[in-house]
Amino acid sequence: MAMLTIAEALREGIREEMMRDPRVFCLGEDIGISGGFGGAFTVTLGLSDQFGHERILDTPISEIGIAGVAIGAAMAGLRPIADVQYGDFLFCMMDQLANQAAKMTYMSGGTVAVPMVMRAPVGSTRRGTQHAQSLEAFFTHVPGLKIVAPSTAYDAKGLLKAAVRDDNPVLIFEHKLLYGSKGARSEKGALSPIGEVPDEDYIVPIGKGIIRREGTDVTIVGKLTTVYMALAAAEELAKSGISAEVIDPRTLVPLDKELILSSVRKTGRLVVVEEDNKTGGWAGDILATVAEEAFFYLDAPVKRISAPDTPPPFAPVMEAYYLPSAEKIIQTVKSLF
Amino acid sequence: MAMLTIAEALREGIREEMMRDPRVFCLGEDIGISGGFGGAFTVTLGLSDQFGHERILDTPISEIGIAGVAIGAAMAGLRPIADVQYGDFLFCMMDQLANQAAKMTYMSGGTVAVPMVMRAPVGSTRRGTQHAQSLEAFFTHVPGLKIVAPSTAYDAKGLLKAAVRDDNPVLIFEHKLLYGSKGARSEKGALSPIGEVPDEDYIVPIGKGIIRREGTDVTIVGKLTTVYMALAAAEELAKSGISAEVIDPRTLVPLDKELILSSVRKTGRLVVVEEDNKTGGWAGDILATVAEEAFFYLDAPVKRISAPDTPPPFAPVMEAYYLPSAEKIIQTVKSLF
Amino acid sequence: MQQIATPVLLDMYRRMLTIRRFEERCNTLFMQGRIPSTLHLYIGQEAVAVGVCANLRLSDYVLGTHRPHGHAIAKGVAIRDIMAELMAKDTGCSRGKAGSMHVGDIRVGMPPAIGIVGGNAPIACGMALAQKRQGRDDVTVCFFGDGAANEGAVHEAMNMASIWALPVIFVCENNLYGASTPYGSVSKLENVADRAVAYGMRGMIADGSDVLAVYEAACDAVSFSRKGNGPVLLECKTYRLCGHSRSDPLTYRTKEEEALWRDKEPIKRLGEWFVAQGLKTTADLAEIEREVGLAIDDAVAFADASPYPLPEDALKHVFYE
Amino acid sequence: MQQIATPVLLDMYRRMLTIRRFEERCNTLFMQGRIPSTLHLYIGQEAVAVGVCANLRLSDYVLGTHRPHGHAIAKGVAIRDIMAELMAKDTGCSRGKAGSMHVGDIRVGMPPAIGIVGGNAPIACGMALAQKRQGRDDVTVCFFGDGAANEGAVHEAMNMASIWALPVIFVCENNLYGASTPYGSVSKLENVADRAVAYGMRGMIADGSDVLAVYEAACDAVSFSRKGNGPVLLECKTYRLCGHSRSDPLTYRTKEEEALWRDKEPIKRLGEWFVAQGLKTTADLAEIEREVGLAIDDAVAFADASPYPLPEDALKHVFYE
Ligand SMILES: Cc1ncc(C[n+]2csc(CCOP(=O)(O)OP(=O)(O)O)c2C)c(N)n1
Ligand SMILES: Cc1ncc(C[n+]2csc(CCOP(=O)(O)OP(=O)(O)O)c2C)c(N)n1
Ligand SMILES: [Mg+2]
Ligand SMILES: [Mg+2]
Repeated sequence: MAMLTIAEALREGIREEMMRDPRVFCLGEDIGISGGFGGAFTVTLGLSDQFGHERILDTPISEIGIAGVAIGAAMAGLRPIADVQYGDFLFCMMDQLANQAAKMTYMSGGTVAVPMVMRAPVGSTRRGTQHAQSLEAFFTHVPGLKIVAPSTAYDAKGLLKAAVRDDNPVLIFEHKLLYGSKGARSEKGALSPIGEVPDEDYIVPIGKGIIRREGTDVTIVGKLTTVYMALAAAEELAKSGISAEVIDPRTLVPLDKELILSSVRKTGRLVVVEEDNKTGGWAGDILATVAEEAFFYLDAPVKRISAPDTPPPFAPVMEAYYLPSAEKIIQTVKSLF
Repeated sequence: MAMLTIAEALREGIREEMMRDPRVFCLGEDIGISGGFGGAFTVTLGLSDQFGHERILDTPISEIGIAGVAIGAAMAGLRPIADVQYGDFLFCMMDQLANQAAKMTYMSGGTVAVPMVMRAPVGSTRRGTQHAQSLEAFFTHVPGLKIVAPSTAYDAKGLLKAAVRDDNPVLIFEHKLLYGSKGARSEKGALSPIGEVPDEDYIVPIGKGIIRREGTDVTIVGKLTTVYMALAAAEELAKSGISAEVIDPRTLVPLDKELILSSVRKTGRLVVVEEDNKTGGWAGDILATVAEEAFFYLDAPVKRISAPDTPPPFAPVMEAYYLPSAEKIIQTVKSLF
Repeated sequence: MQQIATPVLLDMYRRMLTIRRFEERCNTLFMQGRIPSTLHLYIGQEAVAVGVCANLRLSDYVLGTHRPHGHAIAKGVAIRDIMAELMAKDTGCSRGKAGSMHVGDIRVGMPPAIGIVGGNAPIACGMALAQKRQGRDDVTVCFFGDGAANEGAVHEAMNMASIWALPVIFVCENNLYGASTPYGSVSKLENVADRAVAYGMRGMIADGSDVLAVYEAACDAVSFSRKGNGPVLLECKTYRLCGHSRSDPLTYRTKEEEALWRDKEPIKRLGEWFVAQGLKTTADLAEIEREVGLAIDDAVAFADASPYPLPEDALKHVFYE
Repeated sequence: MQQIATPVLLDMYRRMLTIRRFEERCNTLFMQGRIPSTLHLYIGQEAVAVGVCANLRLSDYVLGTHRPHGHAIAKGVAIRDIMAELMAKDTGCSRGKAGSMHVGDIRVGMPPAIGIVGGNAPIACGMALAQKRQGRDDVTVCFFGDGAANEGAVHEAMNMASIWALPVIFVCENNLYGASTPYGSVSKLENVADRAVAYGMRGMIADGSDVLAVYEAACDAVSFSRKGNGPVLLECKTYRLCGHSRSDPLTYRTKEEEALWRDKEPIKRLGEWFVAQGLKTTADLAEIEREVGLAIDDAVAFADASPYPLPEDALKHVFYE
């Protein structure tokens, strides 16, 4: 067992998969340059020393190209792990992901596999509108893509390895404040989800959520940073006699729906927390599913805590207003009793 | 009063706005070529004869460029109406729309306006995966964009005119089966929503929905083609003694939430119908809003009728399975009683 | 020209004719409502796909466009499977899931064609990268149109192919129009191939109405790329002797222009050359014509006899299993 | 060189120095935690923005990049407003909504800079189209980097500008790196300007460390475009004498390379030229230095004294009213 940050856990996951399978390679901007950053958040730092610049492939600033090369390489027998410096740039490659990667297997009548991974950092960290968005909802809405969002080092490594071994395109959404990147690349306001990661090979199966804290009175669903906010809120709520169950789906597509539904059937209340904009967000979709499928178990309205419908603001004072928090969760949960 | 198809109503709307305001112009692929198609669905047919090729501007096949030119022209004082041949190609210009157009006013602290219109045909019409998608949900999730989806000729013209006069980026989603395009460009399976359109100037205000049929037992919300399915279902349901209220929001952002909520407060039941994929779709978001804000009025689970989570299939037999229908609405509504 | 072996010449003739007759039949079936949706026919451009693909192996890849029947037939996708797909049958090459714009068969090196103009170019780079990494001396051919040349995706792809010396042959089928839009109105360059210099890439131009010229240029380009010298941009000047899609009235082109190109259309041209060279008689050609007709009858019969997919098959193949 | 009027020369010197000292101060404030987020500094490249913008009018437009402080100051955005924005104040040029990567002020012809690399190029075309349609003889300058040149957006934009003869000057600041990536590893062309031929566009190259050279090239390019001759691609060879962003250790470049460029850095160079030409004494230059320092003190004081936005101001300005 090693204690690793998420950035380190991802790096070890990539390293192990690359050692295990010669078809695996990485591509992206600034990921392997000698003396460079190892990607925007140090995940691939040092890997080009070990694997060389062919397998840690630095690309031009060409997002359409990066996605397309990953797709084509995957179709022809390699297993690419592509990287986009900020999730916001996924919009630049949206056609390749949504129209090509996601539909290739379908268009081929099931004969062509696209075993590629795309890693994308998300989350608001004082960089303003174009470097702060949460992109998950745009992609959970694209059939043919699998989507994971690890919130711990254990899950990050395990999901990454599962993603590399999956025969389908998998997007990994990583949160900038969770990397635990060190030194020059560390982020202000970052959480430090350093955690135990086994030395032996393991995967976290895609499609399996986890109960992070058991409870009986309300189900709180979070992802990435909001899992931690939910846990903090649950701790606080316990003091007021409210027992909150905290669920981290870990995989967004395919969703471990049963885990959420059975929790709500028990607690009768649901709050979903995310830092994305409210309208059309992922949280709303969970609300809808529960209101459709567990309606008669509900004792109170389902609730979402999301960012308001504005671009992510830059000024910290506005950003704090924009983002969810343990405080907001506590208030919302209390309003349900 | 003239009886017009939606394609004609849009064309008249564009014509009138261009006559009224010299800043208005159109751009897109194959929209104005002499002897050409007048856009993929004839909406701009003949307009270049009247306004010339500068104001009906044919572009290269460069979707990023089309969006960017519309944005820049709008910022500098023109009022562009841009056209994308199939909504599916919006993915190619997603960065320009989601990162630039939508955020420009915000990034400028409210000083820069982007009065542009982007028209996009959506809907599954036997063209398979890459020419059949419904893109609404991807854009309702982008703060800073206004989104309209007209289902009648009256609304099409009125919303288009309102969009042109709005100081913000407005996306108009038009359904291929609703255009009523004639001759060579007509669509198999098309509905014919020919309707009365006033000759005098009018607009349909952005943000105002409409009750297409009044009812007391269940609220059915649809958009574009599914409004017609909902009306057909309501007709049928009436025979079984179920009185359905059919709502057509017309504008998706900003949503006329109160219209839906007050209907559900009255009927106690909600069914939302769209032809987009279920997970992360627009329908789910309406369900969530109602389950959050009108929970105590609900007598039954809220329900959505959407396409399953697959790309749009080509074969008509699979496409029919994929799409919603009056039949599916009737079944779902009946299951709520 | 003489250095092209006679069987190769004959095969090219037969394939061009197969594409032509196949598509003529498609058009009829479409008019009869037996092919749903829309069709982008390749009539007039046959020499390009055929002349290029005659230089390819099974393990080479071809990326097609929204107008892919010719690419598919040239690369060896079975016409039965294509016809069944167009007729929305379960035996179609995409099992009825994708239709005309996405025909292909990965078993013969052609993945589903891409309907997003220019969207296939970056994918071609990825496939070529894999070929290179796997130590195969295979190549990937990416077909695209004069219109597609102005897509950002194509720019990014050409640059990547060039800096990494990928074995991609970008074959631009310059048929003078992107839908109704004349090439000259959307580019200031006389030749699309002139863009090659912007990537430090080799550019070539061939007469796309002359299958022998295409064959020779492609032979050169393919062997250049196969040897590890990097990508080539090969522009073929051609013309579509049919509408862009469905019932295009073609009122944006002049009859004179059409007549000009009809005169040099590739199939008749090669047939006449055969006769002139004494390689084949008109009777021989008529026999090929007959055989091709039979093959197409067979494809239609196969498609006709095939079952439709089940409605709920829509749910299958979203993910690879 | 002599034909550039002395006041223009002096103004360029003062502006370059303002950019330099402004950014040095930014760096300090960032280290002190008074500027949140990240910063992309322009140190070393001042001659480019200043030499180009000295040819512009208020009604011309400038589109900046993720590294926009220099573009903004050169185009005339008030340093008070920029500093207030960086310090996340309500008086900032974006009212604290956008930060360093998006500074601008539409009142002086610079909309918010675009943080998406290459994303500003198509927008520049749209602004230039409007200028042309409105019958103004104004131009739009689009700054972009050597790295951005490989974005699809830039390709589409250059082609459109060229076919429509739009008054856009695409100014490529080739500082040899895109973040840590050397230009030579992502392009096979020696010069980005060589891509101009791919669009039938005029291409030019200038020494980006020499503000007089930039000025002259830009003067030519701007008047060419102003006269309705269409776009120009002007590449300026330059170097960033600072990290890419935040605390970049710069371990991907050699000290020798840095020293080489430090030797020819534009501000000292112009200062020395002034003295050599007898236009200014070192005392004169020290006085300018002092004045610039005061202006920056004033900007910081202004920003410091300014209020933060209210938390709920986050909800404002999503739509234009
Ligand atoms: C990204 C994208 N934009 C637009 C279209 C619509 N479209 C289909 S074919 C076509 C014309 C393509 O022209 P060209 O590349 O020259 O190929 P050709 O049709 O002449 O074979 C257009 C605009 C599309 N399919 N994809
Ligand atoms: C579309 C996009 N991709 C990647 C980035 C991340 N990024 C920011 S600056 C930069 C390097 C840009 O290089 P260049 O264009 O040469 O400009 P320079 O930084 O050298 O001024 C990168 C990769 C981005 N902001 N936008
Ligand atoms: Mg063409
Ligand atoms: Mg650079």
